Amino acid sequence: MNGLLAADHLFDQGLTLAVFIIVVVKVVVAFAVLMGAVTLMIWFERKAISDMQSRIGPNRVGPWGLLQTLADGIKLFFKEDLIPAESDRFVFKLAPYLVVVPAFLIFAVIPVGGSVTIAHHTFDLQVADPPMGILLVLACSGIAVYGIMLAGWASGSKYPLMSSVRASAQMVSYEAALGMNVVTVLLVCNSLSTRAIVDAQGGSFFHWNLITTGIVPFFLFLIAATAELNRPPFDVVEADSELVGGFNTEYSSIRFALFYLAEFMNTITMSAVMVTLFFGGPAGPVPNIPHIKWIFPILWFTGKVVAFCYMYIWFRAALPRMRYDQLMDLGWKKLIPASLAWMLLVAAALTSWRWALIVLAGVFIGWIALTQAFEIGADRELSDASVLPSIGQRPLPGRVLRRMTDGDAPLDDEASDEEVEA
Amino acid sequence: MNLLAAVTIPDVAIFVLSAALSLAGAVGILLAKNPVHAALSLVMTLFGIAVAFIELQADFLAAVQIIVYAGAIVVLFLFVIMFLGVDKREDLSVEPIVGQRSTAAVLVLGLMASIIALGFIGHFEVGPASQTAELTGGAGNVADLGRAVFTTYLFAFEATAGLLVIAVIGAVVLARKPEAKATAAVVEEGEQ
Amino acid sequence: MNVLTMPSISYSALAPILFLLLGGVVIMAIAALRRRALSPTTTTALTLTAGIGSLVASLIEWAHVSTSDATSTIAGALAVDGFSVTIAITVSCAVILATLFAHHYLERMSIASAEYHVLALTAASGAVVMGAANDLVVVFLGLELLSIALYVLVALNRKSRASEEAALKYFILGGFASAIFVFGIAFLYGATGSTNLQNIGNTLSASVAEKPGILLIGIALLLVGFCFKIAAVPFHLWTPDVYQGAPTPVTGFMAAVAKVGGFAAMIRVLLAGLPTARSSWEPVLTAIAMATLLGGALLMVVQKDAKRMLAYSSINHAGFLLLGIIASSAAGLSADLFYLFTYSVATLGTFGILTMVATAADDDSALARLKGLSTKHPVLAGALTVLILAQAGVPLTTGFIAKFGVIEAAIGSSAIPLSIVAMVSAAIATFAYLRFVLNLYAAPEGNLDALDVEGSTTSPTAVLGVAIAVGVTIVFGVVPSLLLGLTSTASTHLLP
Amino acid sequence: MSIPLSWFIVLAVVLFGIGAFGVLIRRNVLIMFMCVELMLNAANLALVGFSRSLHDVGGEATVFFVLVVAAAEVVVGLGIVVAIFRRRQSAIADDLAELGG
Amino acid sequence: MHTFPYLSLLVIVPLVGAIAAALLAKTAPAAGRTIALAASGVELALVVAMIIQFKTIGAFQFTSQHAWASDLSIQWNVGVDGISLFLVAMTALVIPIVLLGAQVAERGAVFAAWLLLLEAAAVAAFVSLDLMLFFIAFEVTLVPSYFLIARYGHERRNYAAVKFFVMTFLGSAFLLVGILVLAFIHQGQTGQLTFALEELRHTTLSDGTGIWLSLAFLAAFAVKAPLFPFHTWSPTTYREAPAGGSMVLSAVLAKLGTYGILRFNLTLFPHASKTLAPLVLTLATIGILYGAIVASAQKDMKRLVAYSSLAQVGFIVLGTFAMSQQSLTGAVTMMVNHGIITAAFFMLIGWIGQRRGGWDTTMLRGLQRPAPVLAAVFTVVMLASIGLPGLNGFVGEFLVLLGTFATHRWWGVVATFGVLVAAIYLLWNYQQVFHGDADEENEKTPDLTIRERLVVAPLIVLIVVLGVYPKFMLDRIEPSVAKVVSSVVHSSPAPASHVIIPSSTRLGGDR
Repeated sequence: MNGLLAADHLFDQGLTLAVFIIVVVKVVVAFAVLMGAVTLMIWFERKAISDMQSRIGPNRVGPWGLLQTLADGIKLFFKEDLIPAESDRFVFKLAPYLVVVPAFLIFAVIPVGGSVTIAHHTFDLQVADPPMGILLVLACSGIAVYGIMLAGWASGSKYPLMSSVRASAQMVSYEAALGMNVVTVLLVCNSLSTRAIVDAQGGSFFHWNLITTGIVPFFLFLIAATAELNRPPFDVVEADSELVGGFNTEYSSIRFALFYLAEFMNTITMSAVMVTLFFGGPAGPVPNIPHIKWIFPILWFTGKVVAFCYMYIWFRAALPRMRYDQLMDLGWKKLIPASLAWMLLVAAALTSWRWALIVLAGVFIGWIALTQAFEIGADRELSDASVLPSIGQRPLPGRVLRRMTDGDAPLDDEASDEEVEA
Repeated sequence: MNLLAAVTIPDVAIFVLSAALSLAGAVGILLAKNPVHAALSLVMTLFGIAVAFIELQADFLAAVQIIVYAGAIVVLFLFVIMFLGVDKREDLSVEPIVGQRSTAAVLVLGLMASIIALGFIGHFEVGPASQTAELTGGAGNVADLGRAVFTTYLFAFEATAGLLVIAVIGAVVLARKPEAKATAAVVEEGEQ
Repeated sequence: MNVLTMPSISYSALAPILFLLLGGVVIMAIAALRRRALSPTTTTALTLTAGIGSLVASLIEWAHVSTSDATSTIAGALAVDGFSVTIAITVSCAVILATLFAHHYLERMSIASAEYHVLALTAASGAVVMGAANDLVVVFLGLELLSIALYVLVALNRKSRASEEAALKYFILGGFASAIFVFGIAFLYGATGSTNLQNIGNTLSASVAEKPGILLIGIALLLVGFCFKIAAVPFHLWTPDVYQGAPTPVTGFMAAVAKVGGFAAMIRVLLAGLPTARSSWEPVLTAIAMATLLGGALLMVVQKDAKRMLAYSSINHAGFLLLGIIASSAAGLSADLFYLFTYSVATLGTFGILTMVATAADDDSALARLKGLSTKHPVLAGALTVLILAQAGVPLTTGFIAKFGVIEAAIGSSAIPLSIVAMVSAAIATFAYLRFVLNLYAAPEGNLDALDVEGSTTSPTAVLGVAIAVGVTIVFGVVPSLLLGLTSTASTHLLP
Repeated sequence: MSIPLSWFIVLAVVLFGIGAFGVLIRRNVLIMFMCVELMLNAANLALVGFSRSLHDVGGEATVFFVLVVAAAEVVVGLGIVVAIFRRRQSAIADDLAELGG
Repeated sequence: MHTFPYLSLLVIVPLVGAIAAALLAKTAPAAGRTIALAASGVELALVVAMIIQFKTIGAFQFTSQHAWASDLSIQWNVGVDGISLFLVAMTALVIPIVLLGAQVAERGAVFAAWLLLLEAAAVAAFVSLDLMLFFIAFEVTLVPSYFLIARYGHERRNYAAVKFFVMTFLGSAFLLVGILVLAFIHQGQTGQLTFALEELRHTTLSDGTGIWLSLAFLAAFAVKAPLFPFHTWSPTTYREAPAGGSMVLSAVLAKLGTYGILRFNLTLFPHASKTLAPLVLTLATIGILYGAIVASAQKDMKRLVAYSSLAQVGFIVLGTFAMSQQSLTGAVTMMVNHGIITAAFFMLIGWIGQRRGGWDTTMLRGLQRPAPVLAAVFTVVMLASIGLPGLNGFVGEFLVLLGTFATHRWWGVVATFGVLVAAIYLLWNYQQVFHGDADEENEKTPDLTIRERLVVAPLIVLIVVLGVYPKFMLDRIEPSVAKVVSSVVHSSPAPASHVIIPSSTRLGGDR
């Protein structure tokens, strides 16, 4: 308990009224800014994609259609709230909140600027700086999956359930890669606190973790993060052409709005996390102008986040959706080994060059071996169909499945005898 | 013995929160008819325990608890439940073996009572402090923990490698489809 | 920044574990990197190499430790003494024998042999770790290495539903036991401030708490955890089902290796870590031992299934092995080590022969099936007779020396009522064993061809295995001094 | 530490007891399995509590290993469950009556 | 000393024979049987040679001592004295006779192998001077006996085998514990763990410990002998076992029990034995009377002999616990003679059974006319069993009663009634079976064949010779018995008042 508070120098003089107000204000501001940012993000995405597709996009409500999101929100708010008869009502209602809350929570540990002094209280421009900051990010992204899974399951409907299964598998798979790249960053920064991570990248562009970790982890992290977000090209969870919209098919009204909100909020927070981990957070040249000096880090931070948000929009417009099996292959066969290898390399390089060479050799051998093994595995898989049938063939819970087996073509005895002999 | 001597109100509040969360979750698992609800209750317990860890200044473990347990293990449970479609409601009103529940209750209550009683009789007297390595509070304990894992518990750490190898192989072996002949037999039985 | 000083590592002491684990990894790697599936012959050969390597490494290590004092390595995590090496030898031998018996079985059941061997080797390494573990955490990890691999091994016969069900049952109860065990570790740690057995022992002998509440809880929970693993009554309920459902060679492997590992850890924890608390665990253990001895023997008598009967027999043996622990003397320890080795060999041989005569799907192990074995395969029937009689404790087999040794030790420690119970249970059990044997010579019922599936009874490896098992059982039964010398030296390291 | 150790231990024991009770009375394999996890968590809580009151890192390190073991156990356990229930559609332990015992 | 390892060979020869017979059982059963017979013949020859070389002194002879399982302190430590010599001889005699006269039709080679194994174990038990070795041999006898009964017996053989096995095994459980406790007490006193009889004799035991240990030993031996009331297995077992099995069980195995009492209880716990003597004597006397009375009510000849054996064993135990020179000598003599007689009995009943398909007295009548030789032989055996002077049964019984009268008069008086009842029921039985008018079935009973006559001849000869000239045996038995008696007499602490050691008893040369 005390350990938590001791880390932040805001509490150096104890918990006074001023401190309390500052904390409350920080929370409220962060919340408001995030909500505002989300409406803007939604507008931005629609506008940008329209642009890329040579359309105009929203342009009626407000200047440049800026208030379109608000209008949509109000409309959704007044729509009828439907709950399917087959649903698990409690979980059905719970799920949207499980999605939104972690999205907010992550933002709490993101340093959006430097430190500010108001009324003799110096505090950081971030809601909180717990010593385990970055682990909180991982924890929240781990929790976020619950909302999606449970939403799909609780709907009591076929396609949402498939979406749930996909979501759980996907997010667990990519979380490992995500975590390992975070560890790479931690190896370089020597701290789990987000503030300390940002501070460690303070010097110049070459101190950014993007460079100090050797660029690769950033790209690995980017891919993994995109998958965690269920953003295109990894949006198999809500693939509307396959799953009619996925986990939120049965949702309407305000609950649907919450999912929608959370998705974009996650995009923003994940961008912010990437900025924090690899791009120095608020770091950047700060012109020495008194009184408004504190604003430049915020601008730097915002600019970087917007750039990432734009990149996500760009992905969406430009990249085709991956097939589910390709997605899992990418996660398990490429991302995880690569993340692990790079993590080991960085660790070894930090120790001594001898170790670096040894690990490099090891990584090389491992890479060759794994490639070979995967190739052979793929061949075998095709030859004897020795893996589970794909998800689409699964029976659904309820009536149907009592009578069904795997959904594999039942073999008659003669055929199977031949197979055994062969 | 004055139990409440040094207890501050925020500490008690956090403890009560943690206990309430974890106990509610535990009871939830016990009573849930549906495995998905049980899994959710388990998550609640995990959170409660994570809160307790924070109160005990084991922040790192609290985070790991959430990441590994809630973020991976319970998700895996849910995955399996949904994947297999085994979220059938269990009828809890019928006792499969007569007297099973009361016997189990007596056993478990006896166990709990005797453990707690023994603990209080011995005043929860613990052994000599800091034998392995001293534990500092807060952020520092990650370093302590890391050092312990790579020195005192180095062998144990290496052994976990073996454990994970087995887990992977085991999962692959078990997920593999049974021989064609066996599948056919099951289909026949299913149709009867 | 602080620099970590890595603990010193004795690789010669680690060698048996490394051989087994790396053997598994190598097999897995080769299997993954070859385009065609590995032939069972190759994997068997590799496993045998790993097993023999481990055996040789243990024997070399024996030459070191037998002449020096007990030490520990890797920051006190592993003990290097005669006891740990003897356990390593026992487990290595068990691996070799089990591999010989599994070879033909895997082939005819078309079970992926690489996976079987990898899992078996890892499980075995877990048992070796348990024997050497000098830290409760290491004991726990060794236990889990062993158990988790066994869960999968039990489920390996995908042709049989029983196999999977047995795995599930084993898993749930195993997990339950592990949880109890960890809870016990927590309390023992709380009471003594360390997970290291050496430290625990020192702490306890330095000062005796007036009201050792937490310590008692810890000991009790650890005992329950161990009793689950070694299948002591009343924590034995999983045993018959799992023994029956598991693929027969796996049952043999489990009966031998899991028992060795469980007892090794139990002995180490109780006699190295908690000797000063003997007064608190001894009465409980005595009661458990009595229940185990009688329960195992009585339930054995009513079984109609060979594997179930042998499951209860293993429970009965667990009771005898507990005698050696309760004796808490060098003689008891030596007897237990002898018992573990000879029991492993005998039970592996027994299940090996049952494997050879198993049905095509390995799903029927009724005793009645074995009627007429003497007509169809007289030599096998003879070998089985010897092995079963050894388990019964008939003189001139290892079983007699083993049982005699533990009873002698128990009486040496004045556990006379327990010894009488042990003898009575031996009498009851012997009846069941004799019935088993008689069954082999009874007039056959039905078709005897089912007793040989695809030449399983003439498989050279299995025949070699039977020869070794019977040979060891008789040779050490007639000339036990060869082995007793080793075990008594080993025991003095742990209990000087 | 301001909260007495005994509070945590009692909480751990109660959680452990509920978990054990669940394993004993529930018939759904997955829920039994969750109860085992609950027991492990109770053990972890006790370990951390002792660790803190002993000012010793051993307990927390043990928790770390218990977490790894739990993960490995879950993987294999769920593997077994999947293997079984691909053959039949029930997760109720009493439906598994192949073995006479 | 004798350098020739008679005793080791006595164990090894039948063992090798057994293995050979078992190996040949499948391929060449006839050869297996021949080899088994040859082995038993060699054994007999060895025994005869040994008897010739035996010196009439009390000490153990032909001793041989080798470390075996030294870590467990078990030694190969064997030797014979006058007490065990004739038991070994009797064993060596009975086995070839069984092989010749009571061979089973099917799987004969295996039967022979089991018999030889039994012989090896029994001989090892008789000659072992190491308690643990004795125990091992004692236990080993169970396995072949079990198989002899369970695989070759009559209708309820499994039940009988199990009952026999479990009861005797339970008894020996106490024996093992007793041996170990004794050894550890001895270790506590001398610092050396040993099971050697000569060493353990010198253990100092308190009254209570001695009695408990003595009871533990007695438990095993009483079941094996069998002594009333531990005899319940014996009628069933003797009834269900094949003829050969019954012969060996009653002639040889039962003697392990009585021998054990004499050799171990008396030697190791002389003082406790004195304390327990009234109890055991009472049991023995009840056994004599009970056996005799129940025997007279039997319609089944095998059960009749079983109960008569119970009575005989009662005499042996009576003699043993009467603890006088004569009574002990008589007991040893009786062990040998009863072995010979009962073996002959069971063999004859077996032959009758072969001829008539049963041995129930109700269906047999007037066999004397169609089978005069059989009747004659039966008469001799029966008279020997009654204890007719001039036949061997008389010598032992007389000595026992004589000795008992001297020390424990009233038990002797009661036991004498047993002799009378035995005479009545045996004669009555004989009269029922052999006299009277044979019906058509019985009329056709064939007489003994030449082969059968030859087989039974040695027994008959011995019955007569040992009855007429018992001195040869008594001379060799007495010095050894004297040793035992003297150790009992000199046992400290001072005998309690109710144990009477009469000065008239002829004691060893110590005085």
